[in-house]
Amino acid sequence: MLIETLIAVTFVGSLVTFAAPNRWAGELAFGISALPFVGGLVMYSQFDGSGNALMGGELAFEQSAEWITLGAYSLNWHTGLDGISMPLVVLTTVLTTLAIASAWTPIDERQSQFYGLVLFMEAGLLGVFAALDFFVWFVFWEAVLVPLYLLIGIWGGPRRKYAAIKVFVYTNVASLAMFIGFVALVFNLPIETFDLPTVAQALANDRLQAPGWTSVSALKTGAFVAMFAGFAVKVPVVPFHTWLPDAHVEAPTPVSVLLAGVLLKMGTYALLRFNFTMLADVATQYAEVIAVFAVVSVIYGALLALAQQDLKRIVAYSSVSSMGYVILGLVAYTTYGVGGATFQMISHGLISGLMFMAVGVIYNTTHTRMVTDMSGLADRMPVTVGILIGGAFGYMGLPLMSGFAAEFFVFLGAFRSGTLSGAPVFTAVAMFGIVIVAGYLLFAMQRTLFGPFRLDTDYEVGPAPLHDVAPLFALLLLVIALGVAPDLFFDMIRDAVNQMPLVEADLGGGY
Amino acid sequence: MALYELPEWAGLAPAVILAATSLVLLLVDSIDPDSSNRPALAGTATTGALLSLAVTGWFLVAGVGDPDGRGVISLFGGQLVVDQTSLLFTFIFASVTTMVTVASYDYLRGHAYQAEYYSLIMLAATGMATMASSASLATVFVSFELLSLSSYALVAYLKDNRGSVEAGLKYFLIGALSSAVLVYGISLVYAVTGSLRLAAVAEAAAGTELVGVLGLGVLMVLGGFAFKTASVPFHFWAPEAYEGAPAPISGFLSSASKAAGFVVAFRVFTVAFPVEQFLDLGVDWVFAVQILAVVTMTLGNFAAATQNEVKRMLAYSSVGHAGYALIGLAAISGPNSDLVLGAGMMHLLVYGFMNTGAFLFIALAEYWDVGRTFEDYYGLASRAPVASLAMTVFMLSLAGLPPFGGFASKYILFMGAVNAGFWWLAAVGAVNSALSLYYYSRVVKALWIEEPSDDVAKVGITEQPIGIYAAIVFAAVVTVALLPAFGPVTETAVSAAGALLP
Amino acid sequence: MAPPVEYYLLLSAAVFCIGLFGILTRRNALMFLMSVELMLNAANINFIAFSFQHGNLTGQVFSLFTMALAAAEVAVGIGIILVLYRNFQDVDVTKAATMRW
Amino acid sequence: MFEYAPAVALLPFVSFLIALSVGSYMPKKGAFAGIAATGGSLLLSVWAFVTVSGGEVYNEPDLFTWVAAEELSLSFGILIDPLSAMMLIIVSLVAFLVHVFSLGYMNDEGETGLPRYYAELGLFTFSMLAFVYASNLLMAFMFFELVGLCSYLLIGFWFRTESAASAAKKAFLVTRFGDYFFLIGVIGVIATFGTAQFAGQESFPVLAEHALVDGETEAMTTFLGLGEQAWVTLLGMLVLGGVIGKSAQYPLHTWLPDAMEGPTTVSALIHAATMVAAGVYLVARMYGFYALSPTVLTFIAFVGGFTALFAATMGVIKDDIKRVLAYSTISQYGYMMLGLGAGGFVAGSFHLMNHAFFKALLFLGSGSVIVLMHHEQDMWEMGGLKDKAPATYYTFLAGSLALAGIIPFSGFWSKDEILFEALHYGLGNQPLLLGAYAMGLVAVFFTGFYTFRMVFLTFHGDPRSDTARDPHPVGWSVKVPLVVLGLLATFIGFVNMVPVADLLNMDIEFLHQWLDGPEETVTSVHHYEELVHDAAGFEAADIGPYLPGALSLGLALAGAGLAHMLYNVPDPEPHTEKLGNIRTLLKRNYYQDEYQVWIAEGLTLPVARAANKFDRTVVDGAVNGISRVSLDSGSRLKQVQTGVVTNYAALLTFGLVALLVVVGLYGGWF
Repeated sequence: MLIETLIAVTFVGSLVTFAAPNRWAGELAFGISALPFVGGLVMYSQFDGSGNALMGGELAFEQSAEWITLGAYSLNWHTGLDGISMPLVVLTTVLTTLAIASAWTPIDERQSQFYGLVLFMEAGLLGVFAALDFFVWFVFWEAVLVPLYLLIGIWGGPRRKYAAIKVFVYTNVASLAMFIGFVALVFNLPIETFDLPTVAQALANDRLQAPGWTSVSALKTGAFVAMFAGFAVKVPVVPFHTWLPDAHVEAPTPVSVLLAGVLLKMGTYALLRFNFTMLADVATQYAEVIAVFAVVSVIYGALLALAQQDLKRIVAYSSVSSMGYVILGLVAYTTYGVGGATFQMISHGLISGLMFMAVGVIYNTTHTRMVTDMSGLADRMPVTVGILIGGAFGYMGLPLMSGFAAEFFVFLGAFRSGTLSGAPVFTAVAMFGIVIVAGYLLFAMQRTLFGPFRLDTDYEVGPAPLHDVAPLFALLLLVIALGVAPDLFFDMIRDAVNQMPLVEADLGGGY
Repeated sequence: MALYELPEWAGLAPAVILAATSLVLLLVDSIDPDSSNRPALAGTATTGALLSLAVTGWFLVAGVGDPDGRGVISLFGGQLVVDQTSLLFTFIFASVTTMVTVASYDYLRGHAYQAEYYSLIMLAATGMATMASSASLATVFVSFELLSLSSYALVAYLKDNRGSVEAGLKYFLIGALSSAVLVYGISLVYAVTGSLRLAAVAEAAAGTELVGVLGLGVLMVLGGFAFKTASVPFHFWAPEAYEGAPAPISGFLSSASKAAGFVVAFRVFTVAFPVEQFLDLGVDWVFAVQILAVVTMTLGNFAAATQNEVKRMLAYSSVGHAGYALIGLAAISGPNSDLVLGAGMMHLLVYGFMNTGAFLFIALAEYWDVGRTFEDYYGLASRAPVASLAMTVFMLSLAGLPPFGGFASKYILFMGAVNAGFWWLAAVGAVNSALSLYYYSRVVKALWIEEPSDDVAKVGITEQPIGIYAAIVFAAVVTVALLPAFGPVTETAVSAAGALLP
Repeated sequence: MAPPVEYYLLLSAAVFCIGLFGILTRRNALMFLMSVELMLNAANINFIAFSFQHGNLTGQVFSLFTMALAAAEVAVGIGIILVLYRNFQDVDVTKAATMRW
Repeated sequence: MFEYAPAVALLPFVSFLIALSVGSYMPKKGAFAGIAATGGSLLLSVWAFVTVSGGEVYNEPDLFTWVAAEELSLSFGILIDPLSAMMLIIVSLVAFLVHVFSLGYMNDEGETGLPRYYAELGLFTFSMLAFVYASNLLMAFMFFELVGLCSYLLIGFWFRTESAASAAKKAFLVTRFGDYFFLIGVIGVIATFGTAQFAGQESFPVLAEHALVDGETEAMTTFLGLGEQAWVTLLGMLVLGGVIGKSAQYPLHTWLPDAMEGPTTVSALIHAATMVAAGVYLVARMYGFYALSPTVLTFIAFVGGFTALFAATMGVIKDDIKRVLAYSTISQYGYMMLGLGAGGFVAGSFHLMNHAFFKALLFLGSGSVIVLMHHEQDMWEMGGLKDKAPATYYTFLAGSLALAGIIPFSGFWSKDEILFEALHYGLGNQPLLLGAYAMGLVAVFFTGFYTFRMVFLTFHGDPRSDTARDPHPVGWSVKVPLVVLGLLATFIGFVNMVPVADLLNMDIEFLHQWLDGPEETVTSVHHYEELVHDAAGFEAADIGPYLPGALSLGLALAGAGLAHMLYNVPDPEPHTEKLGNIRTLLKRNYYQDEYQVWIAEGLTLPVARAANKFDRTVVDGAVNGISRVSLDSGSRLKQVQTGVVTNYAALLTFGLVALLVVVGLYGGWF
């Protein structure tokens, strides 16, 4: 029941905030978002699940109820958490709360609407990670789009309308493709429900029957492609990524934080749940192709980031790169690979959130994000810059920060993958990303933060207010905590991952 | 509420109530021709509509027409039947009528001949109700004409408004042509089968050698219905009629009248022209419907994408939605087609609310005369937040986004298509719905995102018309509530569809 | 001995096509209306003929309905044409083309 | 006592936290916290040293479990054996002295941001110490990276100057490039052996040894269809990437001279004991693994020898005192690599120790000179400081003699041993090593030359500037460290005097015995020598140590003599133009920076820009194109709605007829 309470509280809270006056909407929203935040921590502490939600593991906080009967089929409300979704729920609540705090400075008009939409989005995100029935899940999946569109469209930058409509339509097309693919799959299973665990297990037991017009393998492949394409847009995987930089650059800082921090994880989470759990055999069959997608995302994304002058664009493209690691880890089908991919979702959520917030804080004071417009900021805002440097090194995968843990797990798992032929080569190529990322982040930092102070926009630059810096600091601490003790999450993740089909728990080898 | 005490013909109560209301209004009109006692007239009409709505709801709950419940009622030698399909659609008609009459209370301020207006609406509603339960081509045609004639008049109601008149003319001319096509088709069907009762037609058609004539007739009948449902190529009247007509009437026609066309189509084509039988004969009307569906949704959505006037955009989008609903009939040749047919019905139900609501918002805009184009709507949200919120709900629901009823109905429709093996129909629908998202979001953008230009901002919103507001808010609430409460709808619709199918 | 029924079909088809031709070619609203009447009557021919053929009265009854409705249609039509004339000073149906695309 | 072992590293970490949080409120801005912490670590290290010499070797592989996966758990542990015990002392001692020196060097200059300085210094020491006694390769890599971070921060300490910022970036980036291979190596090792332990029977060198020597190939899994030997060689090469990066070996040495942008104290720390030493130390740490692959060993030796010569030649013409030292560092680490690569584990470690002391001494000395000269670093502005700052002079001289390798100073013994190792294996069955030896030998000459060129230009002759005539005095906090280090630089070499031992036939190779450990383990010298002999198959030729020793000493003296001739005059000339084109070549450092900068900015950046253009135009263009096309087709399509009702009728009829025809043909009516 805890999940339902969380979602309900957030949803009602969003309505309340929507009605609240602009003056203290921010504080109100912060207070409201603290509830799911605490709730998330409580759930984390009480988490007693084990195994994979889709493969018949023990679910935590499971809840199910009748909703719609559709002829023979029944669409039910079914929620529950396992080791994969639990961390993501925590991530969502944490980031939303911090994002709201970070919004106090930049959002100076129509606050109540803004915070209401943010909370609405949080409710949707929680639902996405908690839902275990396809239709319910899909409701939340699509519900996230609406607030995103408005948040970018209303409070965004100069090209916000273009960016908003782009992300809106692009991702919606993707969802439609995915929907048809998945539904086609389910209707050829001898089951009369869209309950994800049931579907996954039916698929795992090869109970798929081919319709007249095609074969089982063709159907599986077709569905896999449709779903992969659908989720690839959300992740985003090159070449479906072009909406991301536009959206990020135009979106206001808090929205960028949530977009990079959580919304992208929807895509990877869905990939993990649908493509890589339900259709593991297809995924392994085309492992090399997928790995190529992953590697291209990593290197190409990093190269693009290298060419940018806008700090936000840099971080945006680097997200593409980081998501490539996730795909690589997933396709490895080893505990460390898939678990590392999941851990990377969390880690990247925190770090990219940190980066976007830091850039936002700088923007609030300098009113520019162009690398060329400023230098020597470290002289004027030492604390912010210090944290920003910390985040940047986290992004570069500095040990004892979560980024390193995640990337290391992914690389280790991928290197040892038994299903991906030539895995070491793929891994080595992908790993070169860590050099490029160091390259563009160091270049950007050198130009903006160091050197003699210079600012082309004439604004008075001083230290940032506390409520801007505090969230950054909190995130930095989280990043370090997860880097020092990844088992805070990685333990439950491994437990859930090990039950996935075709995942090699042991690293094999002659010992 | 023991129903068996009532005579069988009481099953027609909804239609009868509507008819009676219209007669009462006519009476008022004849007594006091230039009565402009708006509360009384609107009140009467609304009462009638609400009453029939209540009765319909009661019947639905009580299980009238449910084969497993109180059973299907067949009246007048099988000319009329009362089953779940008829009741479900009567429910749509009654609720749309209610919203329209309530909204018209404000909209008609300062217009003459209001009694006629309301009685015409009630007559049209009566026609729809009878269409929903007509089980013979004769009753189909008569009720069809009853609806058509009154709606011609309604569209042209604003006599001094060129747009309204032009709309009426076009609607009438195309309508006359289409009804001629329809009746000629009926005559051909009669020629082959020698019967007009749907069931009998199906029997008699078996093993006829006049396949060509029969096929000709079937397709012409299809054409007649395509006119009512505003499906390509019989849709040409729709954009103009919806644009020119008074906004409440546009809503009324685009939701209720369209649904009426569909219910007739569903019943006639499932009962009188059963798929398998006619396939064996070589009359593949499903193929024709598939063509219509694809062409209709594509043309509707693509034409809507680049409109400048919100009302006309809605008109085209309504054509597009006709295409979606046609999927219900187009995928009928597949396995468990009750699902997809029922999905079509569900979509029409949800559409009845969200689309009427959208047009009523247009009515509100016309009432304030803020203008018709997207530019005129810029920044309206800051001046009329509630109405804008409702409009946003309608737009997103029409686009098929959660948490609104339109999401459920649209995706269940696609689901049904895939389930019936017509994944390509669903794919075409998907492409279109993605496009529709673009133009629906233009409205949301105009309302919430865009900054109003000065001359737009000047248009003062002086008063808040209570009637229109009530109708809009009601529609919005229902649109939202329909997602969580979709269970009953699906059950009724699917079992209704199951009952229709042989 | 009545002529074979196919002839009636052909006749009605011919009438129907004449009506259709009229609709496609005439611009005068009244002519338009008459052409529609022709098409309706084409249907009536079928009904009468095949009612005779099938030996039941359904068709004849139906043709009565058709005539009645045709009359009603004309009534409404004339009304609309009147307001058309009032607004456009013409009964040319192609004149009323302010709304398009 | 080993339960206190973690404290060795953690004390500086605590000082880091203190300096960071409350440093600005403390006297001397947190310096004392750092001094106390490093002093504590020093004491603990000594204690550890004593304990180890008492016969205990501490190998706790799992002090803190990082990931507790049942199939493969990763954890932090501590390994204190003779090697790491020795290194702990070196690091903590140098760090301690640097902290003390900083009191005079940084605090007295009214420097801002001192808390940051001391915090970073503490973090630096912490990372290095943790790296030194890391018990497995993964942990080693982690702190290796942290060391890199600290060097970045400290080199960029004066971030307000463009050059410092760019030097910091360069240092991190270049070493990152090496670490890229290192990380692949780490992952490869874990994936291959299922463990990354350095020592113990389950450690990866031992497993590899089983696989290669004893043929128990199931002890490891190879990839990409490579054989065991090849795979081990490949792994060794990959790990070596990190070493070459950190220890500034060719071709990744370019970052180190720029790193002079940092405060001189930092340079001392980086060059002597921490960052740069880390690379070579890593090779020594996993020597049991490298000893299995002759290919890698020879490669190491060659890179080392080449770098030694290469860097020494560049040091010859530098005018900035710190830069001369920088190139000398590169060259000296080349020697260590040469020694390790040539199978001289003891020689390499020996030189590592000696160098730590005399290079720290030289840098602190130069720091003192810079204080004297009011932060003037150009040697042509100095001269004649000998009498004005005797303490600095004599200590600096001791360091120089050690660096140049003049008997009996420490540098001589280790360098000589290294060259000897290379030679006698070279004459044995490894002719390739002879090449490395030759380069090393030539480098000795240059070393002697540039060292004494530096000494003479700085301290001898007449003052060549006002500041040189009237230098700024230096305090006790500067002198004390110099003296300590001076003594060490002078005498530490006596712990392993191979020729003397051979001459007197006495068993006085203390370092050798020390590193051999109390009892035979997988990390003791004896074991390594066996491996070098059996696994790598190095055969030693039987030659005496005297001739080679005399040869290298002679060359060193020759170099020193030349320097004396040219520069030990009242008013020396640059003399460099005599070199002609070579001079520009050397001034440009053989164009190494140019081509690396070109790779970064001339190659990668354009590629990135091209990719960006491609992305905006083609990839994104496709997306926008689709939307544009559909909208255009929409606006075309709606043209059928002409507004003329007769057209509608016509289209309607046409449509119906078309439908009839299609369906009719489809259904076969006609």
